[in-house]
Amino acid sequence: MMKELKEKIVQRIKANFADAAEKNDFNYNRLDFTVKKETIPSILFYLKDEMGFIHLSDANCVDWLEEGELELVFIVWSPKDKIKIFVRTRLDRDNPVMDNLDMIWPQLNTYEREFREMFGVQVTGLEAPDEFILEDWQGPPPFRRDFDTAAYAEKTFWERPGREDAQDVRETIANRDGEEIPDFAKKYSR
Amino acid sequence: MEKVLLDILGAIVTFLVAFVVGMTYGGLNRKITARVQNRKGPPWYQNFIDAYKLSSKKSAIHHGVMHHLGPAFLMVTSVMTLLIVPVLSHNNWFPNLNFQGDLIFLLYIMTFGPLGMALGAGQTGNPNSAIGVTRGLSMMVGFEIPWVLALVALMIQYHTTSITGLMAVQAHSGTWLMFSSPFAFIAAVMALFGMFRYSPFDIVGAPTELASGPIAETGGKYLFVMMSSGSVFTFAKLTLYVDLFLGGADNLFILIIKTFALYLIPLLYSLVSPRYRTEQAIRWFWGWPSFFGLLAILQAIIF
Amino acid sequence: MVNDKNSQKIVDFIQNWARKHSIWVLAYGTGCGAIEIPPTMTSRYDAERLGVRGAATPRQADVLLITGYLTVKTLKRVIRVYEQMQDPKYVIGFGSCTINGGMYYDSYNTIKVLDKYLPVDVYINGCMPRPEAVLSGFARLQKRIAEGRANGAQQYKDNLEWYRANQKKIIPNWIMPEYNW
Amino acid sequence: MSFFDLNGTLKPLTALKQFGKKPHTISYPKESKEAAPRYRGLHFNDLDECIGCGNCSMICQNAAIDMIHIDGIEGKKGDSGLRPRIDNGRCCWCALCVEVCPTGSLSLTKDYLYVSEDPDSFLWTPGKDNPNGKEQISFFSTEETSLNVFNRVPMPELEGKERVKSFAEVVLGYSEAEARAEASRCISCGLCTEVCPEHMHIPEYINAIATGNDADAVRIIYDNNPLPEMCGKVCTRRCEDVCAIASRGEALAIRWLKRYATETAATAEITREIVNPEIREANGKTVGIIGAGPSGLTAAYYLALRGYDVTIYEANAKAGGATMYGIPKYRFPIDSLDKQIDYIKSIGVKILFNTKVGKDISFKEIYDKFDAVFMGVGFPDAWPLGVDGDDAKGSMQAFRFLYMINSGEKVDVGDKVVVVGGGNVAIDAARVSRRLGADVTILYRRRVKDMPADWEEIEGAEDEGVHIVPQGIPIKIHKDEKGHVKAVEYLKAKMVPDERGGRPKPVAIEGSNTVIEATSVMAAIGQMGDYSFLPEEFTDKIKIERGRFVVNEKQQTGDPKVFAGGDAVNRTADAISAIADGFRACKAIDEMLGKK
Amino acid sequence: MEKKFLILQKNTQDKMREKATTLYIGPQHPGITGNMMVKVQVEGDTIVRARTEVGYLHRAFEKLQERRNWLQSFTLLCRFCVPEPDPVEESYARAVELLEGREVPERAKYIRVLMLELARMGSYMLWYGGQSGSLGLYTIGQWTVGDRNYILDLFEELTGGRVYHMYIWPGGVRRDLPEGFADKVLRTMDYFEKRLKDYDDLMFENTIFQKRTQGVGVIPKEKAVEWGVVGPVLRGCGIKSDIRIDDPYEVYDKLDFIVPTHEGGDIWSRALVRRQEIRQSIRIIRQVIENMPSGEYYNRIPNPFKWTLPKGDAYARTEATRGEVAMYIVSDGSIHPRRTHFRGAAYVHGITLLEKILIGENVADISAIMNSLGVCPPEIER
Repeated sequence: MMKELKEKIVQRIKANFADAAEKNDFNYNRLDFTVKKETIPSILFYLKDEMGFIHLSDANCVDWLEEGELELVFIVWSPKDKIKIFVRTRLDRDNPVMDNLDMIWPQLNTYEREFREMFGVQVTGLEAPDEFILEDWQGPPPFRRDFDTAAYAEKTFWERPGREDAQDVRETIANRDGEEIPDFAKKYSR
Repeated sequence: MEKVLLDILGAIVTFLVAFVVGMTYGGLNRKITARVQNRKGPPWYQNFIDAYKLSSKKSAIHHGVMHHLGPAFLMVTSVMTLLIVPVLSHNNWFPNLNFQGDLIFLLYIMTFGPLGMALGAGQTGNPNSAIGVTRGLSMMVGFEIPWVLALVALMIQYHTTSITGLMAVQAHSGTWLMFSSPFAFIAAVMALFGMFRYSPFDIVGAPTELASGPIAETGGKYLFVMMSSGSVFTFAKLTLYVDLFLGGADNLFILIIKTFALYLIPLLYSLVSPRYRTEQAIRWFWGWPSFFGLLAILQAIIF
Repeated sequence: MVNDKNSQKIVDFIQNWARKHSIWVLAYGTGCGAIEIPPTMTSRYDAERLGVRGAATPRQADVLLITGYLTVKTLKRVIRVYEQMQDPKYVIGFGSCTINGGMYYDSYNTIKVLDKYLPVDVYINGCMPRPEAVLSGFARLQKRIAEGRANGAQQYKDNLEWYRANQKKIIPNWIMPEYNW
Repeated sequence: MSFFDLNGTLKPLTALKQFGKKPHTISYPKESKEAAPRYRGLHFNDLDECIGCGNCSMICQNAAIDMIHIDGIEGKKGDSGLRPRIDNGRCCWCALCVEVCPTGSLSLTKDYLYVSEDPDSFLWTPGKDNPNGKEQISFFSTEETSLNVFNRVPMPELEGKERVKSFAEVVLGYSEAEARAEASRCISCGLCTEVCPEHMHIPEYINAIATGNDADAVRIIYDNNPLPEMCGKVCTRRCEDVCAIASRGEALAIRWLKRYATETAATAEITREIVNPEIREANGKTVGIIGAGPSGLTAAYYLALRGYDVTIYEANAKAGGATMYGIPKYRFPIDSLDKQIDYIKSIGVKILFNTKVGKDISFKEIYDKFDAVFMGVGFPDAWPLGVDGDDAKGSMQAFRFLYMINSGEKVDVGDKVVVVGGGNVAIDAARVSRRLGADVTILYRRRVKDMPADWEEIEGAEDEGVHIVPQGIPIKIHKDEKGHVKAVEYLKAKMVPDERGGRPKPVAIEGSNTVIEATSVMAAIGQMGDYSFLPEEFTDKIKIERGRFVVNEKQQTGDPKVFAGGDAVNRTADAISAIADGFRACKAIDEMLGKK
Repeated sequence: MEKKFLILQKNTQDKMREKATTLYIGPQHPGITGNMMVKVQVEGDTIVRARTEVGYLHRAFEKLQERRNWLQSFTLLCRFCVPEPDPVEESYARAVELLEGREVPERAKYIRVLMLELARMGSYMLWYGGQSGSLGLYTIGQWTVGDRNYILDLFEELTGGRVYHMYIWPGGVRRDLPEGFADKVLRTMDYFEKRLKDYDDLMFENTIFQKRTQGVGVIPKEKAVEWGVVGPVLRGCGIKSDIRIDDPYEVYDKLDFIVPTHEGGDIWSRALVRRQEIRQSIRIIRQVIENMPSGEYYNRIPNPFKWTLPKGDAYARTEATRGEVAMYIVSDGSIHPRRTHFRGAAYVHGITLLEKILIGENVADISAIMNSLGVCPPEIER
């Protein structure tokens, strides 16, 4: 039942959007489509207006630092079919630009503000105040993988002194018995 | 000369009694509220501690002369009201400055305080205060109507404009006005809700809406003055009602019983009521209370 | 009345006693700790027994409860609020994160050490501190007030420059009125 | 909304009836409700039970736990001597530290009040700051709830009946999935490295296995052990005794994991490829090594890596020493040893076989030829039983027996074998005899639990049908008319507690004489050295005491040029200690010669 | 920076209408439902423009989780939304289980439902306080928030914490039910059934309460889903939507309960829906206690230090009192999450929806509307 429904959805999407690559091997009510960035508005419009996926459950961004890409994931839900569809696309990490989509779902406005602030995604046509969550933030977009929050926190804020006498267990033992841990092994130390 | 001195001394005593009783009522209010809310609540003297603490705040900033004077206005109003209202009948210790027509004067003086307060609050620049003041004035427009109607009814019915006159009527006839002019009493009690600004008519200082409204920028000594003037005013108002409708009181004990009984009405109702919006409140006052006020006038004219 | 030392002592004693039994807490839930404030204030634990009650605005409040972590954005408001409060004023650090960052020790957006920015009177440990802990925090503050040691406002005034430097270090856009009372 | 809603005005007034009810307020601090039996309050740590593994500080996602030194707590084997200290300004009382504590010493208490004016006072050393916390413990972890995985992945083995049929390797080794699962039990505390004589980098290589980097694991293992496959099969693994997990569960199978890692490198060439050791340029210095046992091979391998020209003189036809000749092949197959010897040879170590020093070449010659000499001569001889009738035919030393079997000689043991002793050699001899088809009885002076042999070995022996007679002291070997062993007579013993606190002593019970029939008797009560190769001119410098060379901490004998290691030096007399000796000697030699 | 700020200020000033007064509700304001701000422009008492400002509680959980391993990040979860942390834990646990394919024992599922429904009740008790407090009826708040302690006591008994339970974790639940716990739950339910009558008399029967809530903060039914309205708020618009039914998890499909809806879309209907849901929760809890199977309560995870999840992503949704909350996790096969994302109902309700429906309302109702939407700022900013 569910399987047929999913198959039908896949076919319909494939017929309308040639570049949609599906992933349909979930054993629960989920479908994935990966599309080009340009297709995002039209596929979301289509899903919402034509196929009954009227509820935008979530939208978020994943930083794939190693691959130089940002992935946008939109999760839509159809109250009728009881299926959630993940629509994914990838943006160039160095120049992430996406179109404003808040005419599809007004709440996307908020998500886009967060993308802009936290991931540095530029949203063309977004009308919203510049700042969303952060205030007077001067660093890089903080949710990007290359932003090291611990280092930033250490640099910016004080830490209460008094804990300097902490010792590392492994080191203590190694010092006591004269073990020399080679450098290449150290990455496996805890 | 001695009489004047005695009067001044008596006035001070009156003030002190009013302060203590008003504060205690506040404390009892908190205690009763607590019990209805299933909790133990603060001790009955908690309000005194609060007041003393406020008065001993080391700093109290103000936003200008009017803001500085606002509490003083209130205090003056309270004291004046108190002095006009006869506290006990036939007692030298509690003199009153009543005169023919004091009832009408009272109507004016009672609005004087809030106006001064309004000027002060306006100077703070806090929009919450400004809105609170607007609301307070609007609501005054609301509850003044039944209140005035009730008083006018009494004046028409008993052909006197002085409080002592009305007290004399009661003493003479032996019935309290609340029985002889019930509609006026009902209208006046309903107006009392508005005067006390307890829920559902706490729209002026509504914390969840206006962050305590006009007094938002007031702290320390200013708040102390306002708090004590409020207590004094409470006492004065209640005594006025007792004088007008409950036949006055011969001694303090009876006065306290009567005033407290009266005080319980808005207090208990406040515990079970959410707050009205401003326009709803005004509509409420212009509804049933004014209707009863009109009835009272009708009664006064017919009888 | 002669304003000698002894009478001053008595006055202080009475004033401190009053201050101790009338603690108005500013209703500002700066962090997740705000969730244990309602139970503390309501019928089951009823902090009003001890004279602790809420105050709607900083002008009327005696105690600023820092209920947990402070983000930089909130810190700015908290400083403003603190400065609006009237002397004597007290600060209670509520929860672990006010002491040394708590579980947000590596977050880029929360401060770790509260007493660098505001003078703190009492710390309550816990995450969350239970209402009992909150009440004993108030009890400790009362003790401190009674002993006349709760003079954070004076401390703040005396070391204003130091506090300001710390505050300005993490708040880049500093637009605040001068603190002069 | 009606014109006047009477119900809506009056109904709420019923709330006023609450006025008469008793408030449910808890008048804290006058009265207080006790925290729940599971409340997560302040920490408590049983300082005696804690082994300072630091697992709590690792799981703490708030970085709230420091491991610190506390006065009065000294580190010892299996205990780092550090104890956790909680920064209560960080803690969020999630109690994950409790869930991962392997000993269960850390727990949370019902006590939660901690109010202070001093922000610096929130460092909390559980156990020290609340010595009475034990009574208040509320949130603790049991074996059931703990997040440590206490159950070892079982090692696949041959069936007991199957085993006795041949000398095939009993232990089959972990599959990849099993190894990953077993390795991922490790909490990486490193307590084990201290008791390992060689201080292998155990947490590191286990972690490498757990994360799927077998090659890295092999490289880490070869960092200080050139015979890891041997260790992976027959090591006495003292590391597993102190394993933190073992305090409440089964110790990590460190030995098996090492075995797994080294077996991923199937041949010497692949090993060479994976380890890819850095071999320094030849420095022209030479080192001579006597004995190709574990210590000698270790010294040779690491010296060769450091650019020395190393030659080993081995009396036997094969390298490996006691591991070759003393350990039965069902435990340590010969291929496996050959692979490692090949690898060591591939580094450039020269081994001269069948060259017995003192016979084929004199010690003096070696001494003069090389810049330094290392002696890893081991204990080639065994102690005889030393009871009446010891000279009977069929009475032999277990060690000799194993030597003969391992050299491929046929030994006739008859059908009833009695092995005297409780060490690994005794068990080995017993199990080998089983494979030769004999009924085997092990006679041991103390109780089974006192046996120095590995419990796995004892269990394996029992599985194979070896009969163990504990608390039996042999007093006589009966001979038949041909002078062959007929029976063994022994006395039963009772255990008498030692007054000085040592382990209980067996004391023979007079008149409890028992006789068991036997066709062979094997004594496995210890080995001894043979130092006849040393000419007299050296013996005054190279001192021998109690049958062992006297060396300093650098394995150096009285003669600065001569180093020694292995069974002939250390008392533990196991392979890993020998390897450790060899490694230490290598470093000392390098240091000595490098200076010149 | 200074300049930037001035320009910003000027721009906003330009946009302001001349007659309008700007009111800042929050962040320090007794009427706000947490640490956030609503900037409203009012003409008289009517709101003409509303802007929310959030970020006062941003702790960057999602960033912090990337630095913690899969188990460690679990402890952060309950701080996402403090009044009702369990649905967040549930979402995370289920997302991890979905990604890993880990089975959960039946008993654990029942215990989870028990937990979630208790949490729902606790959260509604707090909501009672907030909703009535925002309208000036403090007595209800004192009752319900005080009574909520009885639920918190149950939590304390079961999990060891009053507010932060950290109880539902991947693989099941952390501890089994303590002895006699079921009886205690049932007794508490009896107590609440009795008390609900009191609450009704004081709150729902109250004319003034009805006057204050009916027709206020209306969400148009036809727009509701599109605007991202979820949970009781959506049901208050007359649309039957509940993840417990639509996308059932744990054992909700085996339980008998009703999803109450109410036409109207105003504060009143939302309040009624919530009120009815408390009854349903009590019903569910009774069923759960009755049907709870015995057996395992936890499918043990491997050593947390070396616990990796397969590559991929998972998304698990849970019905909380505020509506749909969900956790999206991405794994790159390491011991740390690649990214986690928490979807809170307030993220939509508290920003776009609030800004929309506040327009045309009275300033006096801001607090009541926010409470009725279940705006929970920590959930927005995370």
